[in-house]
Amino acid sequence: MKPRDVVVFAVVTMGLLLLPAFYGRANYLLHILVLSGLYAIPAIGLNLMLGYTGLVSLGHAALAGIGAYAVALLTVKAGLNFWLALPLAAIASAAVGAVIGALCLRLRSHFFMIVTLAFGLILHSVMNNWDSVTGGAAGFAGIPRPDPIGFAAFRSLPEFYRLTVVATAAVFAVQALLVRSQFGRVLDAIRQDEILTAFKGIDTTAYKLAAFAIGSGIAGLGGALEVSYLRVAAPSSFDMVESINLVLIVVVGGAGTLLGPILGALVFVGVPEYLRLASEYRLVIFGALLVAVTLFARRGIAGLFAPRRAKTA
Amino acid sequence: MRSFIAASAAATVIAALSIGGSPARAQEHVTIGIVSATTGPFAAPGKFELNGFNLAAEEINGHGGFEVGGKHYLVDLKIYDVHASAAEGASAMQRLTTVDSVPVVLGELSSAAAAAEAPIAQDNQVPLILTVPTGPELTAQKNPYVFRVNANSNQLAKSLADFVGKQGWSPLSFIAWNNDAGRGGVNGMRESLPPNIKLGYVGYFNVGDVDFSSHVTNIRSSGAKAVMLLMDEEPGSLAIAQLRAADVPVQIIGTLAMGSDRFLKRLDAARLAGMVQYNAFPPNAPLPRIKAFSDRYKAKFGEEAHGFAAQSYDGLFVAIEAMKQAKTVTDGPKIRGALAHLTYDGVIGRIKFDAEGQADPPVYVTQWCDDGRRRILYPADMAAGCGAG
Amino acid sequence: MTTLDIREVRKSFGGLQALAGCTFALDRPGIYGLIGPNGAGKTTLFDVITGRQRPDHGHVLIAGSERVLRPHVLAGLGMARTFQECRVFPELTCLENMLFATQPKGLGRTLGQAFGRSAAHRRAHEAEARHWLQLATLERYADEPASILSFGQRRLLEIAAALVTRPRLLLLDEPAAGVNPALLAVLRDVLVAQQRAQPAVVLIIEHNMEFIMDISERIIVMHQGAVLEQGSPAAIQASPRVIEAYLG
Amino acid sequence: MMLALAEQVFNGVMLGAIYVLVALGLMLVYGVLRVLNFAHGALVMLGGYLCQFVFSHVIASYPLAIAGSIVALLPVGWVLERGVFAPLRDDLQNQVIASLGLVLVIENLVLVVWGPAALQFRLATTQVLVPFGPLRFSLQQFLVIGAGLACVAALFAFLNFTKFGTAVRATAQHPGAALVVGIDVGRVHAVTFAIGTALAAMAGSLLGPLFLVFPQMGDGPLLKGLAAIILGGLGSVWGAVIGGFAIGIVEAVSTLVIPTDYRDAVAFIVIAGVLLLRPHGLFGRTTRYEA
Repeated sequence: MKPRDVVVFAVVTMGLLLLPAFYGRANYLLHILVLSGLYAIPAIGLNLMLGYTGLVSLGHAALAGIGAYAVALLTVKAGLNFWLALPLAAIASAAVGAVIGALCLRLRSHFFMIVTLAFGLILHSVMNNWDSVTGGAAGFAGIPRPDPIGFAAFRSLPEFYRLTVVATAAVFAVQALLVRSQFGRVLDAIRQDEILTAFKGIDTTAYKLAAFAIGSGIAGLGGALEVSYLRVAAPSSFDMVESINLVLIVVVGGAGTLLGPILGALVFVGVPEYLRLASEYRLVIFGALLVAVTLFARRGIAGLFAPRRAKTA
Repeated sequence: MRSFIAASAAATVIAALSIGGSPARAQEHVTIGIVSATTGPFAAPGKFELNGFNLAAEEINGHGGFEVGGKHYLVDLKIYDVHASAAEGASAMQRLTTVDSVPVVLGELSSAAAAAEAPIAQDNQVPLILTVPTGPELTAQKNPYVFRVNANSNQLAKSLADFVGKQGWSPLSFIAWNNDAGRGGVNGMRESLPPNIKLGYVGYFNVGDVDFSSHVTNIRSSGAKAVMLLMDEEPGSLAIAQLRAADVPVQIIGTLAMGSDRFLKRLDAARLAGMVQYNAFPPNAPLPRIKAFSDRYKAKFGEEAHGFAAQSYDGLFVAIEAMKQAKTVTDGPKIRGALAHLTYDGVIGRIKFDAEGQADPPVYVTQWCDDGRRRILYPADMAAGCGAG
Repeated sequence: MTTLDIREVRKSFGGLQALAGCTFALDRPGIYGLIGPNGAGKTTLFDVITGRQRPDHGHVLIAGSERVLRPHVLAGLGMARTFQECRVFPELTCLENMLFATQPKGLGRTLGQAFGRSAAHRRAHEAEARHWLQLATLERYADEPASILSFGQRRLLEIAAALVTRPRLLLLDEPAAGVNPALLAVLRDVLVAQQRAQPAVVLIIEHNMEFIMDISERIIVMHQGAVLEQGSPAAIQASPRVIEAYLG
Repeated sequence: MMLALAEQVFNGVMLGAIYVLVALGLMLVYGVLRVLNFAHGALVMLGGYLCQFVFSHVIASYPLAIAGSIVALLPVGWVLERGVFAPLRDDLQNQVIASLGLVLVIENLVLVVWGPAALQFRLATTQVLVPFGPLRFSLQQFLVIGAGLACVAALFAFLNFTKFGTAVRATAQHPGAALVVGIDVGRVHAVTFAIGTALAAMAGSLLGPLFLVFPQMGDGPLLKGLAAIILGGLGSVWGAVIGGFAIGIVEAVSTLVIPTDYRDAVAFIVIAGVLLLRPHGLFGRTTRYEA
């Protein structure tokens, strides 16, 4: 980790934390930033899998959903403190992710994609159909904002905004540490040539499983924070469309780059806002934009700034 | 496919409105927030909801707006598309209550989205008046800023179960959307069915599914006496067509989306004959308030009035009434206070919110006659012959 | 403990018998050439040794160990290999390619390091890696991504990267294929230097007779799924059975 | 019970025929271009709208309407391949993203042009009922099956007995080699994609009258079509056919024993199960080390 990067990271984080002070009551801006953060966190988890290990999962949102419903049940039904429920939620997602990963990892490319999609669909069905536990399709309402810690409260929008900034920054830091370590280099090697990596003496299955579990755990964290922010857990927030959205966020932002997921999330939340007045043409424009990114910015938005080494062979 | 985040302003609609009926003399404007769907799978029901709001706004402005504290105000609608998504609902609500700083927000179609909007309404002290979503939980959150004009699925179920019980249609089977409306309906009925009615086969399908053959087969072999279709107009027309084609001898029970002339156009009198459906308001009922509304609606949109439109139409008038009584077009808490106590006679009936903000409008049951007209069967005191439904 | 011990290995696909009781053992370090006409079973044998195929019958022992071996375990036993299609990490620099296998491999270890101070393995092996790159005439590409190399250069990089791990057993699958004469000479020097620096059992499948005869000290000829002849290049070239096998 | 089972199997076959129809185009495009085209469902939908438009505004002849819809979509397919998928060759991730972007563009353009309300498409063939034991199916449903099988046969004949078809198969098996023997791979890809689009138009034109024409009409069939070709092992015509029918039958029969709100889950549990046992689908070949 270059010291310069660390300084930039710290400055940006501080700046974002101070934002509410400058913007008196621009609540809406804060809300948009919170949503971006809440999409960026699971996207970072997916980036570890998709961007660095080459595992394109189409069921990632469902794993965020595990964390979301875990925190909902633990806080509302079991009356647990949010800060106890949060890690448990992340662990639950990681565990489910590990199980699904163990089942899927022997599959390649499109087969892997469709089976992750299948598991996502199955998990979503459970969230939507198990009325007595999940509240069913109408959603699990009445989820509280995080409990205060000492003087720090998280109920109001500016307060939750600060929490989101810290959480996103923390997850981003974890990503950076993982990616720039030997662990990350191995994942990257697996993406480039799994067989060669294996003959270099690396248990690729174990590494892919670890990537899947960590990515899922991070997703669960994001899902838990999201429902605590929205104060309702709705199955539709964790369905196939949302899983696909996460893939779009990562790839548009720049798969396999540290900043990709965050840039992608900002674009995803921001651009539709900006296009608001284009009314029904909004989604047409957005779709065209996606196609344009794939054609003219193969490595995503982040790739425009820091192009990775030529990809051939 | 549903979109990603945030909601889209239907600029066109707003434009249409401001042209609407704004008289020459300069006047104050008050902007009312609307959350609905103009794209995605919920765009179709969303259109009816918006028709209701637009018609109401046009009439109010046509009469020179409404008066509060000696000032005349014209109504502008700020309409955001939330595609029945919780996150997008939150975004729209957040924007309406801060950037657009509207005094009150109306509408919504999805219970999940509404559940995400409700807490923001409370945070920013802006009343949220729901006009379509039926999830009972929404008005059970002890949230003083949430009101619902339409009957929730439990209220609908109570009246309907009462009716079905009187008819003795047992066993009663279902084909229902696997979403909040469909599941809520089935669960509501399950709880309120009288002992003489047994629950039969329950077939769920996803929004967008069009093939009901396996449900139809199972309903026939289960020997169901009646089947309740908890879905919207479009899948409804398919389900009925497939039930009739398979010649399954069951009594069909539909939703308010299936008691209209436009639904008749989708099928035909022969296949609809005998079918019953609940309705928020029967467009041809021999009541002046209903007649008047139905005529105005037909005049503007060239088709028979829709229940969602009626509920939303009343919703906007309720909001205006509350502002008048609160003597403010800005102070959320005051308007909220007025809403809690007001009584308003709308086209769907008397609207008075209980302690939880839930109104209790009458629920009608109408039936298709052989000639493609409808009659009112329930409530008994409203019963009227063919052509009245 | 014998480095590579192949006993009575049989393998057939459907009706066709690819290996019909193949037996030989390699213990003394040195360069061994594995030749034979097409369909002799060379590639199947390679697949069996590298764990891609399971033998129907017989035993393959690597460093005395016989289990259904997964690639990373084989590597752990001191086996390194190259691929017919030539595999290097295209997005890593040549130096990174060289150093990759020298880095810690255990999941627990690397994960732990991610959040602790990462130890300086790199420098430990960098000198040696650069030495091999120089022999392979690739030193000026040390910090260039492997994807820019020509096929022949990539082949050299692949072999050099395999050598850095100081394998006991090195399997080369047609190393000379598609490599121009100049680079072929370099390849030869690299292998010879390797034998001097860190003697190991090197088994080479090759069709380029000139190259294989020149570099190998011992040749194993396969025919119809079994070993037909073993011996010095001279002896093999003189053997009538071998000549007949190739002509027939 | 036996009777109910038999009935559900028939329902499943009818349902499966629809999936097969959608799967064929997907399979062809995947088999040759190695592209999983998520926009195929949107093209099916567009085909349905175009057919309905021609039928109700241009000429009230169903066959001509289908032809019209196909002719209208062929160039669309060509343009999409040349403009979007050709530049993205061998870039799995970006191909998927691009096709998802196209879904947004197409579905929302249709929404703008035709509005959200579902269109009805009344045909004599949908009114005529054919009794089938206790079941009755509309003529249209048999038309779907017939057309599906016809497409399979046509595709099979095209691939095996025409010069261009040979080129297509060669390209599918080994693009490099195809290039060497002088096949214009680019052209083969464009034509193949156009044919795939034509199949989508065909599917939409047949499904529209059977049910309704609406913006999301392609989403469900796309998902099941994808599942079908994956289940069938990707890139084999028969795999797609059997995969499609298998999914349809599983879905229908499952309603006898499993709560119907888990219907989709059931279909996908089966797919997941099959792939976990046979990682390359029912008819895909298995090798251990390909990346």
